[in-house]
Amino acid sequence: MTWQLDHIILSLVIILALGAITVKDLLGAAILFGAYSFMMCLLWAIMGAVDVAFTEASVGAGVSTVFFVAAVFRTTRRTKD
Amino acid sequence: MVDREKQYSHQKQSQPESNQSSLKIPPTKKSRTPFLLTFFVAFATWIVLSGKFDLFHLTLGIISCLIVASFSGDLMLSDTRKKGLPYQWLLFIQYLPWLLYQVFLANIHVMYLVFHPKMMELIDPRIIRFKSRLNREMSHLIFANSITLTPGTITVFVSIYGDYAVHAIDEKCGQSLPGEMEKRVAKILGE
Amino acid sequence: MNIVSTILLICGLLFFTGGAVGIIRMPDFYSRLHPAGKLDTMGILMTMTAVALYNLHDFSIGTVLSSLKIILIVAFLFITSPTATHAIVDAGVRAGLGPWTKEETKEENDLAT
Amino acid sequence: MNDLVAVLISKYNYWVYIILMMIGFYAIITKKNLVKKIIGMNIVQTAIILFYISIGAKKGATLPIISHGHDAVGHAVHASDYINPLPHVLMLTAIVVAVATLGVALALAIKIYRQYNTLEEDEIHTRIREQ
Amino acid sequence: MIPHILLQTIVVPVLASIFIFLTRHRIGRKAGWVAGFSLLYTTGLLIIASARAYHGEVIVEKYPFAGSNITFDLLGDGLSLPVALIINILCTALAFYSIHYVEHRIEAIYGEVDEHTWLNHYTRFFWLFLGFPLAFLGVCFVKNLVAMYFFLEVLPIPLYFIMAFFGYIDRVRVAMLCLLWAFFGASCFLAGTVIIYYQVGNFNISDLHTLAGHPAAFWVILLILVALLAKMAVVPFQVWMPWVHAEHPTCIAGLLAVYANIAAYVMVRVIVYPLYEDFKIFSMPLMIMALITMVYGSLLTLAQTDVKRFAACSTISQLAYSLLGISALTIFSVEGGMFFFLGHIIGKTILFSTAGILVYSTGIRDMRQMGGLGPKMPITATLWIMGAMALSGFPPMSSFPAEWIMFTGIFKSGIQTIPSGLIIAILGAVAIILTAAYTFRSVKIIFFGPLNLSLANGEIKDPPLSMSVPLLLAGSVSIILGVYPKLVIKLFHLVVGGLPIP
Amino acid sequence: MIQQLPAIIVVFPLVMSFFVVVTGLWSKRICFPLVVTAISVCVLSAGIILSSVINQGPIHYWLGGWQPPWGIEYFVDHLNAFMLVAVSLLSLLVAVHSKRSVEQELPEKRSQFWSLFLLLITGLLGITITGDMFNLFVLLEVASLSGYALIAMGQKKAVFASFRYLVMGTIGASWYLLGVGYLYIITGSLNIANLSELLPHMYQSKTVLVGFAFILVGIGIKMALFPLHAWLPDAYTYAPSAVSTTVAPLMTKVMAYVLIRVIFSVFKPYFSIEEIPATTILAWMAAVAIVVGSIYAIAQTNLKKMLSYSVVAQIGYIALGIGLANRFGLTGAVLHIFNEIITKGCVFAVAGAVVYKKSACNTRELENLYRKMPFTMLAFTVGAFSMIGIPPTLGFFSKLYLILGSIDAKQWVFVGILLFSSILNGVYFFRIIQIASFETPMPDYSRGTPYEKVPMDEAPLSMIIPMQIMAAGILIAGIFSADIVSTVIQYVIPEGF
Amino acid sequence: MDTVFFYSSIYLSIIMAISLYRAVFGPTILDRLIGVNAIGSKTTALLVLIGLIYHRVDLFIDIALAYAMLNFIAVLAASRYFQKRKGLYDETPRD
Amino acid sequence: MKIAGLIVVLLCGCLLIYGTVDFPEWGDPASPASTHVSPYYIETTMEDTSVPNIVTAVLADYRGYDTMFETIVIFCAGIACIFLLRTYTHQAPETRLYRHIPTGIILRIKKGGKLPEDSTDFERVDLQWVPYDLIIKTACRVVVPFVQLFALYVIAHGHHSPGGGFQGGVILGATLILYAISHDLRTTIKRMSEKAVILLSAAGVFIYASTGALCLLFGVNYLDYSGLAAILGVDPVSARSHGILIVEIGVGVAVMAVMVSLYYNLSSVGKQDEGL
Repeated sequence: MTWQLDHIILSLVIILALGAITVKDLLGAAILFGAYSFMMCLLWAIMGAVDVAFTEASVGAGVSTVFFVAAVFRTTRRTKD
Repeated sequence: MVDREKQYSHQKQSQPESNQSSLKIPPTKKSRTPFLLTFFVAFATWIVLSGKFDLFHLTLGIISCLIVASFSGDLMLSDTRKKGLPYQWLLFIQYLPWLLYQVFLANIHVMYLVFHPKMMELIDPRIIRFKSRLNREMSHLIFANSITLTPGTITVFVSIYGDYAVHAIDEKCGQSLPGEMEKRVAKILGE
Repeated sequence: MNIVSTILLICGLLFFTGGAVGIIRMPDFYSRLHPAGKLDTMGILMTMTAVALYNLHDFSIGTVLSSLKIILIVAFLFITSPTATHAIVDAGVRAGLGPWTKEETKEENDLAT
Repeated sequence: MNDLVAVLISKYNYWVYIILMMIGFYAIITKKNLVKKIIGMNIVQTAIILFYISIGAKKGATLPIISHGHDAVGHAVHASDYINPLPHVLMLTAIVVAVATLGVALALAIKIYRQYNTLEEDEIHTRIREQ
Repeated sequence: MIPHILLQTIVVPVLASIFIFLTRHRIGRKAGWVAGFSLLYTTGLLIIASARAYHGEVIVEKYPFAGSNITFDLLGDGLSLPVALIINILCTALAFYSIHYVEHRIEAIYGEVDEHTWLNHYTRFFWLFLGFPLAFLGVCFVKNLVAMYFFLEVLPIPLYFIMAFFGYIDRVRVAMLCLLWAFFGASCFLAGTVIIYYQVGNFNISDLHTLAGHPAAFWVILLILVALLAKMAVVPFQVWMPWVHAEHPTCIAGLLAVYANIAAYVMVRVIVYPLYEDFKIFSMPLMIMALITMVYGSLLTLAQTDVKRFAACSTISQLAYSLLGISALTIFSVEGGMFFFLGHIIGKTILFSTAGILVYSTGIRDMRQMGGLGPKMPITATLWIMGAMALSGFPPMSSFPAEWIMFTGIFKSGIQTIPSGLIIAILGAVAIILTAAYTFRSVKIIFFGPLNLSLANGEIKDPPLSMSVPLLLAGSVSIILGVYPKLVIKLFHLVVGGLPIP
Repeated sequence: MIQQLPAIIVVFPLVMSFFVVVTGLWSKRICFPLVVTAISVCVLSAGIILSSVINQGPIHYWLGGWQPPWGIEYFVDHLNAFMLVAVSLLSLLVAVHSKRSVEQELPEKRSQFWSLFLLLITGLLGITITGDMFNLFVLLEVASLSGYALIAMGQKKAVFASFRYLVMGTIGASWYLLGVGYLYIITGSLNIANLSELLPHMYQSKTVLVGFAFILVGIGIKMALFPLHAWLPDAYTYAPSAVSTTVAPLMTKVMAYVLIRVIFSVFKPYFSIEEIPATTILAWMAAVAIVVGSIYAIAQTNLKKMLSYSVVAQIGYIALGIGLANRFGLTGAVLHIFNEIITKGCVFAVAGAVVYKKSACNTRELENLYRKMPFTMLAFTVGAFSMIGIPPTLGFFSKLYLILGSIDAKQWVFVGILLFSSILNGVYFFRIIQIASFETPMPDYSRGTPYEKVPMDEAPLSMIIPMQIMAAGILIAGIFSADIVSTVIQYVIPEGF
Repeated sequence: MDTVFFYSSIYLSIIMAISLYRAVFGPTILDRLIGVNAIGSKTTALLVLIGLIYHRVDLFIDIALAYAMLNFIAVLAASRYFQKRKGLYDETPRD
Repeated sequence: MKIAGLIVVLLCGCLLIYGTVDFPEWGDPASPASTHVSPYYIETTMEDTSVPNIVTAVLADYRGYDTMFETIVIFCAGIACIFLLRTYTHQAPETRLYRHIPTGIILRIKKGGKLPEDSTDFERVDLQWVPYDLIIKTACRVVVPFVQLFALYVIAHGHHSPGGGFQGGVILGATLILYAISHDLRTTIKRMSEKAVILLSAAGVFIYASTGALCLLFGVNYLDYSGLAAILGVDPVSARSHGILIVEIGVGVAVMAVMVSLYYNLSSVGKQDEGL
């Protein structure tokens, strides 16, 4: 029954993935990557993998974005592609 | 080699000459109250979270609450004065419906703006500055967050001395500040 | 009960819609924060209340506790959401983003004409 | 034609995982920026996770947490009622591995930036050659 | 009876080498004597073994090594023992000869050095030198192809180091060149070995005959022949030889001839003896190649003015005689080829070492600058003439009967395949004249005629006894064999005579 | 306790690695003894496991007491046990060898270094012993992650090299995981033994084919098979010498072991050989790897870089042996894995000693090394001989088997390539020996250049002894190679060969 | 009632797509941040709704709660970047 | 380069699509993955371990060994990050900023200058110091304890609801990161020192590994928690359940410590001085 929702989220995931790799700013890429993990988390939840969703929520939303931002903070935001 | 310079100019601007009371740092005293308070609040939260009342889980809960209380007991309630705590909570709960009402109003207003076809003409963003007489961290927090939640205003900057900069979406929204809300917040924390 | 929660839910969705449309339509960063910060919070409040109420339809300690947990989410969001909004605004100010005001556009229009 | 559409719809997850995989892989190959590469790497990893979770899906089944809990021990549990938990377990591990790799990769990126003052691969190459 | 007689001949040089290496700072100049006497001991052992073989005994010793497939069994029969004996005698002679020569070389290369370094260099020569008898005897005695491959691989290594440490100007590069050719040869040999293993099931040379008539035998022979021809510097593979011979120190020049020529022994042992039927196809091409090499080498030699290059190029032509003999594939020619190989290495050793003496005494290498040295250096002149005679097959040196027997065989086979075989035989015989020409031309240039003015200052005299005596003894061995060729021929006949070839 | 050894061999170094980190907070001096203890226990248990496997047949160990398809199984047969011994023994030697160089290169981070080192060893041992496809992936990541970190702490260029390694390695691991997923979706099992029972019914399936391909490519990246080797040379060259001594011999070789497992244990040989020409492709790729690796190695001026390219070439040998897919070829491959472990350990240890003394190992530092560091170079000479394949070193025998395998497969090109590459190996190893024996360009002393006396400047004893042991091991293993084949490797050959 | 929840969740996901516009195309990073923050809050609601669809809402509340908490951290971290590096488009040189 | 990359990627995609053709239907209950191994887990988890959350049971018990190494991977990343980035500088400190709290005046003390005495009037601030942000700081102070409690709840209730050691550990670590973001890194390090972080990460993994090793002592296989029944004083099934909890706690501690350590090092480039 949930496949429509599934498909919408999957499409959003693709958009976010493309956005994350094309955006010309590393901080933006990091933030979009965070959003990408939100979507992934939702996707797992929809597919019934609650534990995975939980992990993705805590990791993707919490620490990995922070790590990215910290790394970008300590390096540079500039990117050529 | 000591090179004195004042670095952050806006820091200097927002620094009032008159406010002498805050020049003294209150001495930190070791008190057991924050620990106990945190413990009980935490345990209440645990009960809500856990939903299991067998001995095993309750023991786990107590251990967890002890850990939290000992590790970060001084965080939540660092400047709590002993007197009248329950009363403050009561006042806070009293404050909530009013806040919710305000929030609701604010949202209706913003909704109106958002969906209005001529939105660009209706809105008139501006930054309002005013000074508040609150001087406790917690009350600043409550006040600032309430401002953010209520009609068309967002707290942009708060200094520890109570200078507020608020972004308002149109002229009307900013007029009521600090106004009633400040009074109510002050009342909660007994200022 | 179902009806109440359905209505609340629809209201919440309405607020969400407002927030989404708002961040698209608003002219600048600061004004975008108004719908994003407020309407979403309100939307969450509404939907969560709806869910909490719906959850109580077979009444037991377990469902009450889960409803309480849902309320806990709301309470939590009421602290964090404005703080996050404030943090973003603060970042904008420090990044040197000037707020959009009507005068600017007017001047631009004058210059254009 | 209908069959094709049916296949496209029913295996939508798999197609999406392939697309994600390709996106991530493309990022790794062509992007010059190291952080972009890391992001691509993570996208590949999540794509694989998506693939595994899709394996575990089971129509008409519920979450892999037995609902009656401690109270009903003799209660029969039917395998068809619950989603296959094994891929979830595997993917928990995979996510953790991804995070660990991310941490090390970012640490390396920072170290590279300290050394060459850039994150672009081609600039790093020229700086290495200059040394 | 002496136990493990063959193993001793291999192990004793190794032990001596290790002994010299370990005591290199104490033993000093005595290193050469240690090396020499250890080799003298093994020569004695080999003489005893040869005597036993002469009486028809076949000495077999079995030693386990690297599992059941690859053993370290040793075989002393009529073919291997005389070869080993002569090679060992030469090694012994050269060891004694080197005692003085190396001193001279070190001084020439490194100049004045302190005691410690000098000792290091001096002893290094000897402990590396002892690798040669080890490898040569190993090649001679082993019964197993892998072990043979091992010793063939070991051979270039001491050569490489000695050349790189004690050679002439371009030594390091040339040493590498030599090594690479050696590896190339060894690889081909290994390829052949592996095919043999694949077909036969083990590496024993004694089981090789099972391969006879098998189509794989062709490839085996081809691969091994390529390996051996590369070692022998037959025409398409001769590139390295003049270079190498020009650069290495003279004291191992004789061994270099052995190094190239031992391939003849391996050829007889591995190809001709077990696989003569399949070898027949190769007979004619090989003879032609040998002829070309002969002529080419001779002409090349005639053009040389450098003493050392002269010797080197002559080696190319001389090696081809053995090849011609073996590839003619009659009993006489094979035996004669092997015998010639022995005579040639003795002659070459004498000639080279004498060239070394000349360089040692006069300090020049160009023959044209010499001349009239005969009266000043009578012993040296004797030695040179002896070597020249040995090379060009004059009686009473051993080469004479060897060539005689060999050409008997070659003509025998030539008659069977008129006209091509006969033409080759005749041409081969004629080519001897070329040899005589270049050798005696050198005698004339160096020792007779007017004395070169730059050398007339009286300092030039015969070398010390330790250099000349070993060479004289080696020459006398050649003479003995020339007078009593039966000593060797009988031994060879014990093995080769069993072949069903004409 | 004996039957618990398969667990202990992995867990003991693991637990020790925690202790190393913790004790490192207070005293850095205790770390090293702890490491040596841990690995010694591994060596001991590996030895006992090997003897037990030889005497009593394969060991099955159920972790957590759960039966194989459901729980994780440790499965130890001859091949595993042999690899365990090789890996643990070499890591012990390397640990002793690296003590001083770690103190020199990373004085302040010793405890972390040793901890990561132990984790690396744990990962490698675990990969070797495990019988579960997914568990293998996790262990692979443990080994890889510690490897990335360790490599990055080398010279200046090491960080970027390590980053490239990380990216490539992660792709490799991901593809391996993907391949495992493809097998899982079609069989529902992750256990190697169970998979090999279930898979034959599905050999026609495209899913199995693609899964197989992805697993192969994933492992190929990790083991640096020719077109996928780009990460290897830089990473191994610029790594700290202690690390390159560990990683270069072990990492790629353990992955080669995994390749053998996948091709011959997870899939039945007839699938890999007949259903799809996987082994043929592998063999041709390997042949190219041998030639290209050797040629690149010739072009190098840095000893470690040369050795790294040599790793690429040698991996080609192993892959060729696997790709030949016959009795001799596989024997040669396994023997060559062992040879590579011990020989590469030896030569990289030499490079480590040189770096320890001279702080680099370019051509300039190698000059006159035979006089400066005779013992070190003795070990190098033996190692070089083994690489070239001069009997009686082990390298000769493994190559012999490989050539036999090529002949068996009627692949004359491979025979040619093997022999030709021997010459190439000879070229680059003897070039090093040449440089180390004589200075280049050689001064002509006779023209009055004063002879320069070179004093002996040998590496410390803790480095020499392991190197000598490895060198002796090369010779001893070579001489007893037939015993190794008859007691261990012949059981590895799958049926039908 | 399930249908209501289901369609509301689909509606919510479509709204998320709208917010996504800001996140992907937002002219400045801060606009992206707003977009992502908005997506975050909607995700929280969506998670609970999914829980209702599965009839196991108690399990999903935990996730939603964790989500609400951690989304906050991500936004704070990102905005913190601007508080320290005061440049929206280009960076100030590091000292 | 881009086109070559695209071609490689497309080839790879085609291969993947080719492999997908033979996949079982999505969500098919009769697919091999759903019928071969997993039914055993679903049907016997309650009898074997009395843990309703099958994922937790499989994670920590049936495939507990995987999970142990998963924790090791995290531990490894933490150590690797310290190893890579941590700089131990014993030299004189570089330029530092001190703020006189009562007046708000900031002193810049250059390299070699005399530092203020350890008085309560001065506080050290970051070089890129931002004025005291009251709201964020206070809000985080309020939030952190609750989040921590929630994290502990997640660890403790991994048996019954989604979550477990890893998720709880991450959230717990995130609270400290939150604290570091809202205040500054030094304050956090004062609360939780680097030594403590390393110690905890090692301790967490050690709890896991030693629980397994403890089982060895009772004569059962590694990680077979039923062997713990003797010391826990319960039946083997509950022993498994408790064993899972112990293990999860270990995972949580380790993950928390590693996350914090990663943040410390990444945000301060190993100086552990000034963070994000």
